[in-house]
Amino acid sequence: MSFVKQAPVLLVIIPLLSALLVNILGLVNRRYCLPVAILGILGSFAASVVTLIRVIENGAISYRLGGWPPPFGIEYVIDHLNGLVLVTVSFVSLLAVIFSKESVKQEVPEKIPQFYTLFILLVTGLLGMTVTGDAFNLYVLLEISALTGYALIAMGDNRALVASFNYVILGTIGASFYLLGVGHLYIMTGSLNMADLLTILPGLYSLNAVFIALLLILVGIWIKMAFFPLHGWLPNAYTYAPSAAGCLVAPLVTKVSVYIMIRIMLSVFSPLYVYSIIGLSETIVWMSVIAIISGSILALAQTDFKKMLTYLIVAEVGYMVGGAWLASAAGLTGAILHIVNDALMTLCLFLFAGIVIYKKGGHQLQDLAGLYKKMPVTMAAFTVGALSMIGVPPTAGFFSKWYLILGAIDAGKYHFMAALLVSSLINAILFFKVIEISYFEPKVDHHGGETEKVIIDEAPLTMLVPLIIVALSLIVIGLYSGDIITNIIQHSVPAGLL
Amino acid sequence: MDIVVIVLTVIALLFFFATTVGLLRFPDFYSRMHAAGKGDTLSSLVILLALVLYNFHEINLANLLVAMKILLIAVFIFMASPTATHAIIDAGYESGIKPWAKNPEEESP
Amino acid sequence: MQSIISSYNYWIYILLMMIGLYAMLAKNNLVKKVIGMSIFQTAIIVFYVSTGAKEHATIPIIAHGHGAVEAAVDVAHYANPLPHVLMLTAIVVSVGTLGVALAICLGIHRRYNSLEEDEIQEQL
Amino acid sequence: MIWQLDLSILTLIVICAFATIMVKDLLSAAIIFGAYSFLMCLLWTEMGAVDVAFTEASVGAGVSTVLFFAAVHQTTRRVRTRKSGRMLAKVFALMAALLTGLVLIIAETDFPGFASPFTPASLHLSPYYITQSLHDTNVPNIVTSVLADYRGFDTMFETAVIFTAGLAVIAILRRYKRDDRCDLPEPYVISEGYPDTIIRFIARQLAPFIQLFALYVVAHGHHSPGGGFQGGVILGASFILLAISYDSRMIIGIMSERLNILLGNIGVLIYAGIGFLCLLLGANFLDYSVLSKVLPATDKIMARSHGMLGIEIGVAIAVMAIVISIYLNIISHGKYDKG
Repeated sequence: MSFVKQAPVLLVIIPLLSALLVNILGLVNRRYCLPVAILGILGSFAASVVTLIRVIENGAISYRLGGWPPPFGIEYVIDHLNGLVLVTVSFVSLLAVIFSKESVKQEVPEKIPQFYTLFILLVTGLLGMTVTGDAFNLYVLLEISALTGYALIAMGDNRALVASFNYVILGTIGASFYLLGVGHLYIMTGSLNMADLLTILPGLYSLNAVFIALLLILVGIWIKMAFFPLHGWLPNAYTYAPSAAGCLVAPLVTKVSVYIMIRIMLSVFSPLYVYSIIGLSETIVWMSVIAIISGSILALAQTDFKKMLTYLIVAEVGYMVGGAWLASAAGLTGAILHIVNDALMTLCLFLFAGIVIYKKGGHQLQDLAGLYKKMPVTMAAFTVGALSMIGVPPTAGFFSKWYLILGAIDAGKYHFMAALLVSSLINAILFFKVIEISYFEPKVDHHGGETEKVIIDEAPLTMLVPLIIVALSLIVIGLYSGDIITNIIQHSVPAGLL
Repeated sequence: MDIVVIVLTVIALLFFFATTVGLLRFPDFYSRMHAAGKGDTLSSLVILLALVLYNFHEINLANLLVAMKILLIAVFIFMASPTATHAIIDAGYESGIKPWAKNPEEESP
Repeated sequence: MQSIISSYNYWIYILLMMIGLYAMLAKNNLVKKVIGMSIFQTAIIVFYVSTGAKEHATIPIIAHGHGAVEAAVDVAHYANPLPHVLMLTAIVVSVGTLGVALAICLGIHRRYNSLEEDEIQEQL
Repeated sequence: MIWQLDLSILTLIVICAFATIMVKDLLSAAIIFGAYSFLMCLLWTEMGAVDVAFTEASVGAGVSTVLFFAAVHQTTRRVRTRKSGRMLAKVFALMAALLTGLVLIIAETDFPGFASPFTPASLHLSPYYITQSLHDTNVPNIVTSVLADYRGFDTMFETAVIFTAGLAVIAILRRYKRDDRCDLPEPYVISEGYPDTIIRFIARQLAPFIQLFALYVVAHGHHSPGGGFQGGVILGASFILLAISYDSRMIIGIMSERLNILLGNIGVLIYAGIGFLCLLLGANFLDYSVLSKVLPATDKIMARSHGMLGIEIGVAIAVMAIVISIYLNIISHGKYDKG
């Protein structure tokens, strides 16, 4: 067995096995849980890095599960696009699992083994969804990540159960629509393999059933990624989830859904079909404009810091969906780059929120008051995240927004460009408000009222280090985004686009 | 042979019909369960017997095995179905449903 | 008549789907929503299994005499096994979702002592 | 395929679905839902999908109904008769349902006719499975061979889904110590059983037979409908039967919570482990043919057959443990009184 050759499957199997191991060891002693979890995700991270390097060197990899040839067996396909997403997913989950140590002890002390098992299973599900080349296999993994997501969110505080129930209902509708769409493709073509579908479908492009299959799949995935009119479940679910779970769920689930949308658009249907034949582009870009604007405005209206972040996610999803449907190479590049960047930015902000909750026990905006003096390092990292969210040049967020705007100009969709700019402006207002509260406002007597002199009071190292790493990586990715685009993303943008 | 099968099936269907009528028309919970429990068990047994015979238009080992399996099902139904009826009636009794006595009671299964 | 038969299964699955969707969105009671969810999922299973049915075909288990060597297998003689496999998975997934949904219902009932959505909303 | 039967069953199914949604009593709704599942099961047998029907009978009609009962038992039966609110939600839901229906009807007009042997679905992939299954894997039940071998990877995650669901239920419901917010008794501490000799006797007599049947279903899945899932669910159901007729404490005596979790883990671990073993032996993940290197006296084809049996056993163990665990968690939330 060679690690490199088997890496595509190992990156899913290692976390699965370690999830089982965590659960068994948890029966013996719950101290073993965290190290095994970290090891598992580390192994998966290593495997995905190895895979990405192999893809960059040799082009796309196909892995046959069970040794059966593709349309009959299940196939894993790794190309530049999902190689990048894989590395992002495993990197983010690695940081999130390290971060979770203290926060889990504080928030769900009794259920540590269950928490970590579900946590790693969620990572497994997300990685599996990303790596697979089979439409039905994707559904099974979608359900794994959904079920773990429901449970992780339901482990949160009081209102989490209701939020989680709504998520179950809507999530099931989403997954079922996806399954139904795949069923429509199956009845029309007889195949489930994405590459196979890509070759069969062109002959059927004129049929309504194929169009409706695409529509069903899109609606299903949009529910999962909380695209604007379908976002109802997200804010509450993510706000009331345990913060360690939020750090994993919030950055990844929506991004992986966006990835799946792009994958379905490019690798099951063709760019020709989605951009030219069906003529949905215009409508969807308008929808994403509405998503961006309303997400930003709703975020502005919140007094709860974490809820504000969740509405920002809704707006960011609008960026990516819109970018993917601009029908221009730059827009698609921006959308793909934004998957990576947004995962890291969201992680950064949610890690910060997690630290605030750990220290202060609340996630209202007032809880942030006076934090600059107490936690300078934390706040510095938060500032980087916020700047990236606004889109200030050296940080990663700037570059993906730049490409999205370029794409909007290329495609002549100026309303999308306007939406991006307005949203950046609102983000700027929003984050300066937050920074103002945490920098200038004196510690109001919400919490005991003592006005003790400022002591540096940082979070524990296991929480701080991931935050610093993610903040640094935002800057590093910003600096190297040119390389990422030419070496990786360029190859995943289909040649026919402008 | 076929005639026997048909006759048995018809008998079973008659019993099923009677059961259904009983379930719908009897006045209270207990007598309804009475009809359901007895009629259901008997008609299932008869129809299974019909299946066993139908299976035997050609006698060989495989058919014999199938017949054995069907008979086993019959045995289990014979054990399980009355017990289930008993359990339901008992539960009804415990939750205080009064038997029917000329003036109709409100029943809740 | 022929046209009815050839699409009846599909019409019914659509109808079931609509019933399930309506129940999930409109019902006030949480357990009713969960039942709607189950109906919704079974509707999809009906759809898939219908794609696998074939006229004059039997169950997808190849007739095998004990020890005898079979002749070539006639494809038209067996129903399409692939949708069956997919739907086995879907059934198992749906029972998993059902378990989790009911568990959340119980948790909600424990905390708010109600299963009615509006009553819970009032308490929030 | 008997179309008369098809039509009548489908009509009954729709009636059941309506009734389930409309009825005011949750327990009745659960019972009608059970009937709905059984009709589904008939429908699938009629369409030739025996494995699906078997699974639906054990999972849908059996376990789901029991879970509904347990949940309703722990909460409340009555659906409150509504005040005239929620009009907006209703109208919205109706619109959504009608829209979905309309879209799907449009798609339906393009479908190839029902039960035609010449649909793309029946011509593209399935002929390969039908003709090659016996030759490739020596398993006559094509559904088993596709499930456990050609698409074995799906099935592994399917087991993982069940495992996840079990864990999720534990994570949501399990309480380890007394919580002041709730005045219900701790889970797994259950009031007195239900003293009825007849039921107990019959249940005790039937349970071993049910378990024997379950093992048969697991072991014979290569040749007849059935396999790991169905067998596992039936095994679990036999324990649930005992739990209902005696009380849950007895089952916890046999299957403690730790053992249950452990078994669930081991089941999935057997599956993933067999796959991993294939990796270690130098083949791709879940490529059972390579197992012939370690199994005595098997060629590559028989190795596939044995590999499938191995994973079916793993699935059965996992499913059994998880079904019991979900049931116990749901039922043990309040006072346990009667079946």
